[in-house]
Amino acid sequence: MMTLASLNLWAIAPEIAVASLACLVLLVDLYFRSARPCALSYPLTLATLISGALLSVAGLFDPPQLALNGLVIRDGVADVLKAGTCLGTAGVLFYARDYAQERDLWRGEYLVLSLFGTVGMMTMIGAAHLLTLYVGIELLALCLYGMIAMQRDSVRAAEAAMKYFILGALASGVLLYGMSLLYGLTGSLSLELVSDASAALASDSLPLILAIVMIVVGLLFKLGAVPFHMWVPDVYDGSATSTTLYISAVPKLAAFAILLRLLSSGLGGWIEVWQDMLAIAAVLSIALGNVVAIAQTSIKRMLAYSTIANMGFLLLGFFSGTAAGYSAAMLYSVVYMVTTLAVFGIILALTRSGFESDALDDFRGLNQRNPWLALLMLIVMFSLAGIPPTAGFFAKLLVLQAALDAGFVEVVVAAVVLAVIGAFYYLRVVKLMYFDDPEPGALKVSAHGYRRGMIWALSGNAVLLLVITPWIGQVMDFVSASLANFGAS
Amino acid sequence: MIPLSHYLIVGALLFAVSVVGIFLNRKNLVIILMAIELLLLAANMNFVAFSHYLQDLSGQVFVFFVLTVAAAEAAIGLAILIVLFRTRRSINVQDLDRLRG
Amino acid sequence: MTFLEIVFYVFSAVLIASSLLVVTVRNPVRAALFLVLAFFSAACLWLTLEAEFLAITLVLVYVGAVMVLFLFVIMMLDIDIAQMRAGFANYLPLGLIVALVMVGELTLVMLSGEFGDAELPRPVGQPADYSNTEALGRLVYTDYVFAFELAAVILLVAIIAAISLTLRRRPETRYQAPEEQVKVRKEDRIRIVRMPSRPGEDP
Amino acid sequence: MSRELLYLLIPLSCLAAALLAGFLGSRIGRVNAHRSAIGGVGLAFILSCVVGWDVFSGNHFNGPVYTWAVSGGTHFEIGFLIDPLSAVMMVVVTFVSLMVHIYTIGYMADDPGYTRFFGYTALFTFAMLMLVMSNNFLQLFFGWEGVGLVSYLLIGFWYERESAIRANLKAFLVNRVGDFGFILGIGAVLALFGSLDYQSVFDAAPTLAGTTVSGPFGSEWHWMTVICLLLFAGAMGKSAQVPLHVWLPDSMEGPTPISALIHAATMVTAGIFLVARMSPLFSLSTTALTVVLVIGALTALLMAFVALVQTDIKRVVAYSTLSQLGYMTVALGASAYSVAIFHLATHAFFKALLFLAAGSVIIAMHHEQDMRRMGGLRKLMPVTYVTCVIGSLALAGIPPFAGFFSKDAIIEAVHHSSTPGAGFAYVAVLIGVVLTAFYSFRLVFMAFHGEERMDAKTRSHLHESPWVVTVPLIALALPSVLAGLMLVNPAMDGSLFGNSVVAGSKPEGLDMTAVGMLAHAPFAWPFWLAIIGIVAAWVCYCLRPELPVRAAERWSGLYRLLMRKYGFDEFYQWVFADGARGLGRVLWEWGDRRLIDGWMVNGAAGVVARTAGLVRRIQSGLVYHYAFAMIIGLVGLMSWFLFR
Amino acid sequence: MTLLDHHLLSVLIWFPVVGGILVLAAGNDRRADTARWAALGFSVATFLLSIPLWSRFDRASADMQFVERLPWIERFQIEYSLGVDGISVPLVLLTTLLTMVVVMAGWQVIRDRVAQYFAAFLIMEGLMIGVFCALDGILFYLFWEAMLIPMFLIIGIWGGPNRVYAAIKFFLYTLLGSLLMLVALLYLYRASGGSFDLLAFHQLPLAAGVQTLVFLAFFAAFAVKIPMVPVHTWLPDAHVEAPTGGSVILAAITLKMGAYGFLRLALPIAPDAAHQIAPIIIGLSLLAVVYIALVALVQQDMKKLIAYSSISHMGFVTLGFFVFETRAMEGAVVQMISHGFVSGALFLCVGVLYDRLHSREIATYGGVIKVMPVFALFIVFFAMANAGLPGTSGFVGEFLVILGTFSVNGWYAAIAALTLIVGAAYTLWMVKRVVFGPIENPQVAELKDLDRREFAVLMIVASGVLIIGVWPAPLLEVMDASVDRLLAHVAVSKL
Repeated sequence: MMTLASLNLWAIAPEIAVASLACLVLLVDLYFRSARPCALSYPLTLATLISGALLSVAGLFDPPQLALNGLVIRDGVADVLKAGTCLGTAGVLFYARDYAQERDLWRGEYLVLSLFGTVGMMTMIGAAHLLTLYVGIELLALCLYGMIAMQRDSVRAAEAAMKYFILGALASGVLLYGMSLLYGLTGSLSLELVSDASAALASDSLPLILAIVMIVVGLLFKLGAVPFHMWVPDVYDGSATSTTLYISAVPKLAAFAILLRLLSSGLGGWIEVWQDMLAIAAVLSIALGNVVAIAQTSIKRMLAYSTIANMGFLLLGFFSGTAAGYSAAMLYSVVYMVTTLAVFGIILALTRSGFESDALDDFRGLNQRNPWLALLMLIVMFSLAGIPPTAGFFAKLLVLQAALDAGFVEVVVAAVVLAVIGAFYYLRVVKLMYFDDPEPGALKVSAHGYRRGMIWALSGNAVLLLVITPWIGQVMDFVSASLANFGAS
Repeated sequence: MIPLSHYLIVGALLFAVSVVGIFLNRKNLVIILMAIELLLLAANMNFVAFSHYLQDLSGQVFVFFVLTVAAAEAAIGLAILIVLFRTRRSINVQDLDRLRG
Repeated sequence: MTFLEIVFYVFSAVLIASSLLVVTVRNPVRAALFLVLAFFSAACLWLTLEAEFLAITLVLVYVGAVMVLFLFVIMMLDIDIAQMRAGFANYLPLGLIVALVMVGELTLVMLSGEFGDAELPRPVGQPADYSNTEALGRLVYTDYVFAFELAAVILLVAIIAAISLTLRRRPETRYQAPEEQVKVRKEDRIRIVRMPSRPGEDP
Repeated sequence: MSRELLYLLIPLSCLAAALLAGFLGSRIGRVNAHRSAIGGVGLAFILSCVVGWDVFSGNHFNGPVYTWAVSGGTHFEIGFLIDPLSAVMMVVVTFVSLMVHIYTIGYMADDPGYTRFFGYTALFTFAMLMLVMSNNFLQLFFGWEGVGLVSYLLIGFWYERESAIRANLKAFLVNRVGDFGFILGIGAVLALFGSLDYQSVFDAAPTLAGTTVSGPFGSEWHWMTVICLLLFAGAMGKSAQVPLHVWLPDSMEGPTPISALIHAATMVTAGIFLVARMSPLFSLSTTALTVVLVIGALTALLMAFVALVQTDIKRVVAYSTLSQLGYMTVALGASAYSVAIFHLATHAFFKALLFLAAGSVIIAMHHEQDMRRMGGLRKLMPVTYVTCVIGSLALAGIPPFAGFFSKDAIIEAVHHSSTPGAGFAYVAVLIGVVLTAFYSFRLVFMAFHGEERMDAKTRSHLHESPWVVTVPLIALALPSVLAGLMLVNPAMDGSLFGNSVVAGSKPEGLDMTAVGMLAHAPFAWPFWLAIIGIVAAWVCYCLRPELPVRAAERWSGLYRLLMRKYGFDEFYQWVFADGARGLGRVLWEWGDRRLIDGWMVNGAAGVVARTAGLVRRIQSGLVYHYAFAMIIGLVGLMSWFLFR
Repeated sequence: MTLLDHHLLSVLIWFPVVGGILVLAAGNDRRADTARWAALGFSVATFLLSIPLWSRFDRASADMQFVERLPWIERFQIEYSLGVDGISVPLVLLTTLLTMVVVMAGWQVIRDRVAQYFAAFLIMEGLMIGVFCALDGILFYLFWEAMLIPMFLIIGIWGGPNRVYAAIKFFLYTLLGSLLMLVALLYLYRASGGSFDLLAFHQLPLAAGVQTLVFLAFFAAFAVKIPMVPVHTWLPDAHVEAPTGGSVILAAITLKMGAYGFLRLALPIAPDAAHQIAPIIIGLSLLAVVYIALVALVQQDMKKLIAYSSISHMGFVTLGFFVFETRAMEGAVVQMISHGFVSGALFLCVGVLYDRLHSREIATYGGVIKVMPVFALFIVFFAMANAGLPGTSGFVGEFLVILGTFSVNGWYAAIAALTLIVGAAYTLWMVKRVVFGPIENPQVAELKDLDRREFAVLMIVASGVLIIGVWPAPLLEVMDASVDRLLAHVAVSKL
């Protein structure tokens, strides 16, 4: 008999909080209008996200528990990633405010969609059931489509939204088809049961292999891994920078989570099959991302390709299928999110109203215009390139370590060589900022009146990547601890 | 009697047709949106078939939700289509090429 | 061949054919109508699988709502069909090969022996008092209540997004604002200005 | 005063003088600079005499000063070996150096680099003393390179002259070729003996004499031969033996005192000293001795011929130096080490004398060095003339001048030598005697006799040089006359050098005395050959001045060959200098720039960039392309994993 | 002071880094003088702090000294562990000394973004010291790579016209090599059962094939850094384009990191592979000595010439390592130190000229001695040191390497000794064309001789060159025990 207690609602307290407060934001925004847009709903949104984060970590390191009739699981990794998602979204909105205001994007719907997107991500993170997983994915995707297209007078945004929509729907269709096969083979939608049932299948079960292929394709699309990456550059490029920030930074955590849930919890017994697929995708992603990024002139596009390459590295950690590999990939996704927040935050800070700072050339001579921002960007770029002593290095280190432990020496060597190619375009940004002189007409950036808090936040964000180094061991411990016995109830 | 595999083959054909519709179509975005509906239908077909043969209703529940999602998706897709048409005055797939490289 | 089989094969053929037509016809209105046909056939197929509720839902939701929406948009956008005469992509052969490979592989997998009658025989029908709708309802409101709530959220999101994307206040069009008109007070309309009665005298 | 301190003081006084004059020269002024330099070198000379006297009283010394380094168990030390050989060298070096210092006051009086010059010369004396006083190979090499450095600096003393700085570079590099062998020789010594100390090496040499090493093509080499040949390569460089002689004539670009000091009397004889010092090793290798002998003979003969046609007064002396160095080398090859050192000592005196005399003429002529513009200087510069004749007589080997004894001893030694190749060497040195006499007196006759060929302006200023110039001339003329007489007996009976040189197979018939040699002279070939040479010179340059011109026309091919010095310079320039640069250019252009940078580095970068541009085109912006890519990916994965 | 007693190495690493950050905080060029003095203060203080390292070092012991161990990333047994032996001590001192010199050398020359310039050098100093002290694989790698960042900026910001190409080439070249090293380190971590302790790696038994792969990975990193033929082409570009200070540090210390890596990592970890591959490396070293010397001969740019000369000299270092002979190896280490002084000094000399005429072309000059006699004295002295003249530090290393090599193989020694000729040829030919000869360029006639700052800078370096040349015993004494132990370790097969 189902009771409210047996639903174990506390496990989804963050989702409940964010979703219900999102509705509140919607109402507040509708009925309390003021001179400044979102004067009330913006703080409320931040409060929502922070409360979501706090609720997520409230029961941190409690034993894992299934909730809501097995649709949802609450474990360490879910707590940490949900908190990260909430905080990441909060960071995105914090950085995005001025930019979005100047572009008439700063509307209640935008905030509400980002909040519901967060709910979608949290659902993905906590999914213990194919249905929750699917619904979460779709919730996030629909919010993102809406957010991108919300810049209604932009041709590029509309195009980006349409492309994302078509390809996203295709990918989720493939994923769904794969799920249907999985359901047919195992007779269950619960990941736990799927795991048990699939392990019992013959090792040459063609339908299962087909299901795995389709599921992996769907997941790789969400990650933006080659060859399912085509949406990434166009969507990054076409969206308003604030939306790009949201798309590029936060969903990576959820993407990691669904990888973990589906492949590790659900199909852990079939690692031999998906391991190779992920390895191929990893190498291809690193190669294509790093190579094509070189040819870009827009920093957003360049970062899009950089994302593709970085997701390749994330997969590199993941496909080893070991606890160390998962924690490496998780650390990678967290570090990547923090780094991306910083880099897009800087781009947003540099953007003046009516003027997009998305061409690489806009960074020319930044060191002379604003040395502090240039230094922050420098740290971030070297972190992305994985040069010590930044956090990006340690993330890459663990990932390579995991892949090496899994015996993929050739893959690691290839990744390393390609990383050198990749370093080139990060260096090019540094080169533009430090070695080139600013264009004669370029303003001193400090003249642009962005908020003081923005600079502080950006500084903290970027410098964190550097000063975390002595404590990086504790961060790793924390990540691994959160991953301990994930999925087990 | 009809074996399960026949239903599945129907689903597979539907899947293939819709996929082909997405990538071979270079005319109309609306038709691509329709192809997406067919794609979801293909998956639903599988779910319903499995649900029946396994005598397990959860497959049907899944389809129920997929239908919901598909409806929502269609709504948003068409909204985007309208936005696109307003800015571009065209829903020709080939015109959708400002972002590239 | 039993009645069920006839139904199955006929509607399968209709389904595949109409779906093929959906993606091949030039006129989007016709495509939409073929889509309706496809959904209808699918609903019939689902009836053979004893999924009555879903079959009805499919017809109601898709044929009744989604397709109407599609048609509405197609009509509203007033697309010049003549302009859309360009044919398929010039990599059609390659595309077809890929498609055929895919179809072949999928069929092969489906026939690979795990979904045959021997492995998964067709179950006998449900008793007459069995209500598919009720059974589904029980599940949806109990086991799947969380998903149900999320589906609600998804629909909300769709509403918000669709409205905020398509609803436009054109600055050039003038609207009446009745609520403002009703709320108007004399202070808003009349300003009483004190004027000196004679030049030089303070008001 | 303890002996060690005394020994230490000798080089250090020179070093101190060098630092004082060199670094502080501009502060303390010209006079103080030369005073300090002369004071330092003079002190060194006096102390050297004291040491020499002490040594000949039987007090030898061999001990370290400090440990330079310890590596791999090998102790590298700086130390002194004071024995008759080094004592003789010290006295000769410091004496000639002192004379040159004094002479310089006059010679360089007007030069802006006056103090610098004294710094250099004093530094040179220091380095040369370190070289001769060394008790180990390391310090020997130190001194060896030190004198090379100063030589480099002094040849290029007039740094604005292109020819001077070209010459000094050439000198350094050619010397480096020798050093190449030398340092490998040291390496070989260390490899074989495990020590660089003379004493331990010499002690161990006889027992290790039979050790062999395999060379290329399966040949077997005696270690001793390898070591000796490598060391001799160093000696060839420094002592300008064919084919490494090319730097010495060019080094005449340096100021004349330097030519006297470094390129005649002391530094160039370092090679001779080296071989003599290494006599315990050389005596164990007949092959090495043969090489030494033949090289020496070739040098003596070939360079004497070249001297015949030179018109630059200094170059004549320079080629004569080369020829005489050949003589000394021949003596070494004949195992007559003490004779070689004997000739080294006498040659130091009279060759320094000749150079300084030539320098005196050059000052008087206002830096005109071409003998064809001289003549008749006899009356105008009597002191210079007389000393020059003395020097020439000594050089030609006319009894009883110093050169006679030493050279005759060499000829006798070769005559009696059993070293293979001695026959050839004997003929060579005999021919050399004629040539030596001829060219030395050709110089005398052309410069001092005959008509005055200089222009009127120069003529009007011609006068004898000041005392600071003539005094050293006289001071050097004395030993040029007497040194032979005084030293021949101890040199011949072995008492001079005692056991500091080892004559492995001492030629017979060398038990000569001064009186015996003088008595024997009129009945021997060399004496008459020398007379023939002098007479011929007189005929050609006083009696019938047109004869040489006619001869040159008659044998124009030979004449051109000699004028070109056999083409060594051109050959080296073409093969080594141009060849190395050409090779370098090719390697740089093709190796570094095109192959590595162009193809590999930038090529790889270019490939990446082109790939990027290409792959970028796949991102066509068309959504159905994107979808197609995804489907290709899907079908690809399906096909692979379903059927693998 | 307990901080200095027990954490001397940490102080040496972090003091300049913190100093650099503080200097950076001096901000814009209005406060340039503050930045200059602060930088000088920090660099001198670091140098003074490094002196106890020399004086308190126990020369009899081959063990790591001044050891510090702190847990860092406990999960992976990555430790913050530092220590020095006789090989690293001289290198640390060289670093502190030359950073001081470089700070002085950049005093007036750098007018643009002064604080950033000095900060970069100070930070780099700390990182370089870190490389020489790190005993943990990851820590080593961290310092190794982090050092690239300031160097990249130094070349790129204050460099010559082609600086961007040079900086990026430098960065990518080295990055490629060092990432392969990282893979090797990760492999060793696994092989050692979960530790990054370098000293533990030394004891690790490895199979022959594994050793070869590990060695090659290390080789990729170190050969690029040293650099060895044929991966040397970044160096001439980087040197030519870098500002004087950058060239000095690059030549004097950065290159040594590669050589140091061989001693600390490649040789002891994979001794059998080292022996096996030694002939190839010796071949490359000899190729460097001869080939590069010939290439140097035809350079028209002074800095390029010195850069090539550096490669050639570093060939001696690798030669000395891979003949596995005590004298040769000690000679090679001395050569490292000496080359630090000599090439640094030569770059400083070129910098002196460049500051005046803004040309590095040899053809621009000629007859400099006439107007700059003191400078000429210095440059001739350093040129002689570069040519390996006895009495200068340049001789000691070459001499010991040749001697040591000869006892192993005479032919190797013979080819190596060719440097006596070619090395002298390119160095002196440059001197001839720059320093001597008539003044043909009227601008040269206007040149001013060294000022007191430049004199002091060159004097410090010259003293170093001379002291090591005349009395290298103390230097050799410091490293003797460590080199002996290393060779003994390498001699024992791990198979």
